[in-house]
Amino acid sequence: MTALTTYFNDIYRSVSSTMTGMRITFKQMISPTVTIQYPHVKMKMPDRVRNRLFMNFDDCIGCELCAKACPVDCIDIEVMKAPPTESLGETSTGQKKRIYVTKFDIDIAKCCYCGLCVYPCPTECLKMTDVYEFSEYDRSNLIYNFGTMSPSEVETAKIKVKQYDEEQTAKKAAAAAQAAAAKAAAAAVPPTAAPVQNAPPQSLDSTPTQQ
Amino acid sequence: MGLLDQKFENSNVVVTTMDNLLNWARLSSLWQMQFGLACCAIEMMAASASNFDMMRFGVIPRATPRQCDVMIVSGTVTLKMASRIKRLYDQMSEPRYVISMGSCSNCGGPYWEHGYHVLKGVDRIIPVDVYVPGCPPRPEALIEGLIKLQEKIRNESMAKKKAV
Amino acid sequence: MIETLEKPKTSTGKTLRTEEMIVNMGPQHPSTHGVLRLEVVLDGEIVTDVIPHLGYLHRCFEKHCEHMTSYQQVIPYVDRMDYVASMTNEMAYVVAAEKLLKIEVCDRVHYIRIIMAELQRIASHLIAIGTFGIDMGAFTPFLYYFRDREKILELFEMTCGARLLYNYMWIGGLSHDIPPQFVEKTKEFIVGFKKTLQEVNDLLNYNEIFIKRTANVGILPKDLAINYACSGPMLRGSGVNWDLRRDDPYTMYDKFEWDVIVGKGEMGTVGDVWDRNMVRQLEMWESLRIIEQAIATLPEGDVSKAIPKRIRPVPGDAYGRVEGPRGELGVYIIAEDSVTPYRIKARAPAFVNLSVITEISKGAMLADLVAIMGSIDIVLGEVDR
Amino acid sequence: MNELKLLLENPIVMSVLLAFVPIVFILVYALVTLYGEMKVAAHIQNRLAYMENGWHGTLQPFADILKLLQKEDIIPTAADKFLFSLAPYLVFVGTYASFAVLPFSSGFIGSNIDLGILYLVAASSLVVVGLLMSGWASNNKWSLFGSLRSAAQIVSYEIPGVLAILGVVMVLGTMNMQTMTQMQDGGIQNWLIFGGNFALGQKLALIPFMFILFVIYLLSSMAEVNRTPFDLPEAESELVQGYNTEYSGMKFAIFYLAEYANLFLVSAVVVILFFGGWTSPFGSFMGGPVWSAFWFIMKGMFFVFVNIWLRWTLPRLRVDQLMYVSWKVLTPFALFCIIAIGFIMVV
Repeated sequence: MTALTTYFNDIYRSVSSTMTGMRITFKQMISPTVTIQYPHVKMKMPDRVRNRLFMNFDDCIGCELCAKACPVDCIDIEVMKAPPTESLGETSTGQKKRIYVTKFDIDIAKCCYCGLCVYPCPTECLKMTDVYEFSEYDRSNLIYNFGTMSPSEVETAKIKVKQYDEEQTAKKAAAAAQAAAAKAAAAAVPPTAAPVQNAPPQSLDSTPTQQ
Repeated sequence: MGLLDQKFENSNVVVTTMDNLLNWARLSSLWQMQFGLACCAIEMMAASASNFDMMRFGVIPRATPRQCDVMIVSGTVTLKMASRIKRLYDQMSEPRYVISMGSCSNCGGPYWEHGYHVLKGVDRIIPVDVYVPGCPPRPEALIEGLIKLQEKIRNESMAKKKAV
Repeated sequence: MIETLEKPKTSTGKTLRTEEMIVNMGPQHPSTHGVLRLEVVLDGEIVTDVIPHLGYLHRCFEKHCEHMTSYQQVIPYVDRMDYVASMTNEMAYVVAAEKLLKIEVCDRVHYIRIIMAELQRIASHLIAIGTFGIDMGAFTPFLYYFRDREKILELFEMTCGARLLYNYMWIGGLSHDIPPQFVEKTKEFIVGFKKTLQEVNDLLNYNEIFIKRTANVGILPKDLAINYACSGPMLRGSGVNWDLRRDDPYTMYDKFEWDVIVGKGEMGTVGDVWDRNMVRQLEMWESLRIIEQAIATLPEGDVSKAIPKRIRPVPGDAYGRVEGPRGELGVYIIAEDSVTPYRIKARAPAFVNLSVITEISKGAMLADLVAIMGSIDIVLGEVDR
Repeated sequence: MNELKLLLENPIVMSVLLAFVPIVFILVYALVTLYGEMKVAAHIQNRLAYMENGWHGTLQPFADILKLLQKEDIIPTAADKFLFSLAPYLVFVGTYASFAVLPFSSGFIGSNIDLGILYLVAASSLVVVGLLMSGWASNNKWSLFGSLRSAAQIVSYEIPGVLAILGVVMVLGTMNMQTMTQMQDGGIQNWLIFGGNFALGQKLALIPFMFILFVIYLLSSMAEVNRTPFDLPEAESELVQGYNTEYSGMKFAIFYLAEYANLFLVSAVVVILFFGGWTSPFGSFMGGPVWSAFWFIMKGMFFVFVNIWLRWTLPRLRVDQLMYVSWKVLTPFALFCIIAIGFIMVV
């Protein structure tokens, strides 16, 4: 191609491609828009959507599996073993609660919404909801306290646990003394073992369940 | 804050009416700084794109900090970037607002524990008006944060705050 | 490319003394695609040197992996590495981990993974071409592409609940099976998307101004691309026929029929900016072909059957690599006798591809530098990790 | 009452009053265009833009202006304060001064001087000085780049633009803009783009050249107002915001206003040169001073719309390509047209 034909060819192609472009944009201009006008119209969320964490505290048995599964450690749980004499009620799935959960905080500001905490929960009390509108003026409002125990309740629980522990140690001591005494007396009477707590599974792996 | 904020001793009818008008202008035309950091920036782009279209609220992305009203910190702020963000904030003209978008800029997010090079929350260097949680927040969540910011601006006044 | 002009002369025949100007592009600059900083030495409009400065988004990915208490927990962090293409990141990690643990997954898992990875490739290329268009001054194609990308995100959200960072592929399977409407909706998307692809092709890629801006600019010759270990569209744009999906078929890519797109230098020289952009554009058509085949022959199976209850590999190491939208994404895992990985290293294609920028942008103009940056398609999350 | 009449008859008072008419027009027009551009752009891009403030966001331009008024006015410490403050006004003055010779209707023209179009070209060149000043005074490298680019661009594109105007002046034989318009009166067939008010043979011969001149002037006018595909001075992806990077608040608003005013100005020139100015397309039907103002503004707005449409369709040119288009494409074509027109007018 000579320089002159290239020159005119370029001009022709510029004009024609501009015309094509203008045709396309004009076609789009008169076609309907796709905008969803958010505060007035809201998109329907699919079932599996993962947004704000919700925790049903009534169902929590204090196993701490969620806190262990969380990659960012945003779940802060404090637990205390309750004395077996104490009745803490049952979860909705019928599991007996045996642990005081004195604190159950989720720092939603740290959460990475991966959903890993949801799968290991044995009572399915953790759930990712479809709520996404929860921005705040103050960051401390983003730490959600799901625990329902009031400070006074925590205090009483602490006292109860302490009492029970003291009783246990006293019993143990008594048993030990008894055992020692028995040993000394060479009359073998086996001491009664302290009641064993039915500990929840403490393994680290996550057991994914199909939803 | 701005040129007129807290310059008047007493609040009267004129000041309140002017307040309403000027605040309305401010909140209706929040020009956003075109500035993305990480994952959230993609969702910020999605929020300005056709499907969500933040421009409905008068948000126009501007490339230079001088002409912006709101800075959306969208993503992980590293220590190396922190000084730059501070500088950009200083270059913005008053009145200026900051939206912290996503877990990372709220408090370090997934990187809060072992991220040796991550600033644990952009509020350590610049004042933040609204925190939008999410990792990343949906575009709607960002728009909701924007509406929250508008509510905040609506209650600003030119009158000086009285000591209580 | 423009040859450096001769220095202007005064009437006495002496060359005028001119100075080079050093400008900082970034970290906040509309066209650096994030927080890259380029130190650009300019002689007028001509770029004489470019020095990229990294580390503005170093999020300590590898450090975090060493601190996780299980292999499963690494996946959210892998997602955040290349946030534009999370699915392929997960795929790389999962392929490596399954190699390490010697887990075999069923065909359905492979098929769904391939569908997801290809959808993700399309979504990622849409951003790449869209932002490239913005760099060139054309804003409209970007929004057309984002409009259609939103439909892909809808599919993802329907499947795993998240829009951008999915945590979907797990070691040994998937977090969820695909929902019942998925196949139908994907078919619907493909029909609509083909129209947009054609439209933007006419509007942007074959626009004469766009061609003039991109053809013969930022030429990356074949040998240079290989020497710098470029991969992905960067490498294929330079005419090297190399695609891991075909040459080292992981999962089940060998079951499908598709072509590797190679830059031909249609508008200028092989390996110029236009070629790289066109490789991406055409790759989307190929991805659509793969998806169409995969959803037509989707086998039955249980997607969570092979997920181990407890991951504790025997000490050893494994390297898994996949062809991400940006190139070869490799994950290297070293395991000790523990539930925590000893070390995880990622080979980020964007980082490697970026290193070539100094070489190919010397002598270009400032506007070309922007074009070159756009054509490399960096994601800073992956460059800095 | 009598005193008021006397006052109105005073030429100085009258000219001051007349001078205010365009500024009112510019302000109203800028508000409409600010809104219109965003809406047109949005619909091209399949979205809505401006919906929340007022009915379909119609109050948005007011909010923008009120907000810009409130913004802090930053002058960088290292900037040349005097020039930095002067530049936006100079840009605006350059544009505004050109409005003086625009015949808005058959009954209204600011100043009906005989060298109207020449004056317009000269006055609008003042914009370059303002842009250069702003870029240099900002003490910002991106601004400097932007202003240098814009100076080169505007000066280069002035040449094909003026050559295109010259072609029209040769045909009409006058530089008075009111006379130019009047010569195209009498209906759509008398507009210059359709050959003007001449004998049939001459008319047919003129049409292709007039069309080429029209395209040349349209392109060079787009370059003069710095709009895509020629928006290099403020190329967002390259130079951040170009020459107005450092401007905030009201100074930036004035740049903005000047840009939009300039956009109307060049569109109006296109209308006057090729599309019959304020003349009605139906001859004397819908004529008269008021209708003619309507036609003028409508035609002007149509070309503003074409500008917007092109802006959101095309990518941006590169600097050397910009110069190529000006010097190697538009200028030779314009020269060729002028020679051809010369032959046609003589024969």
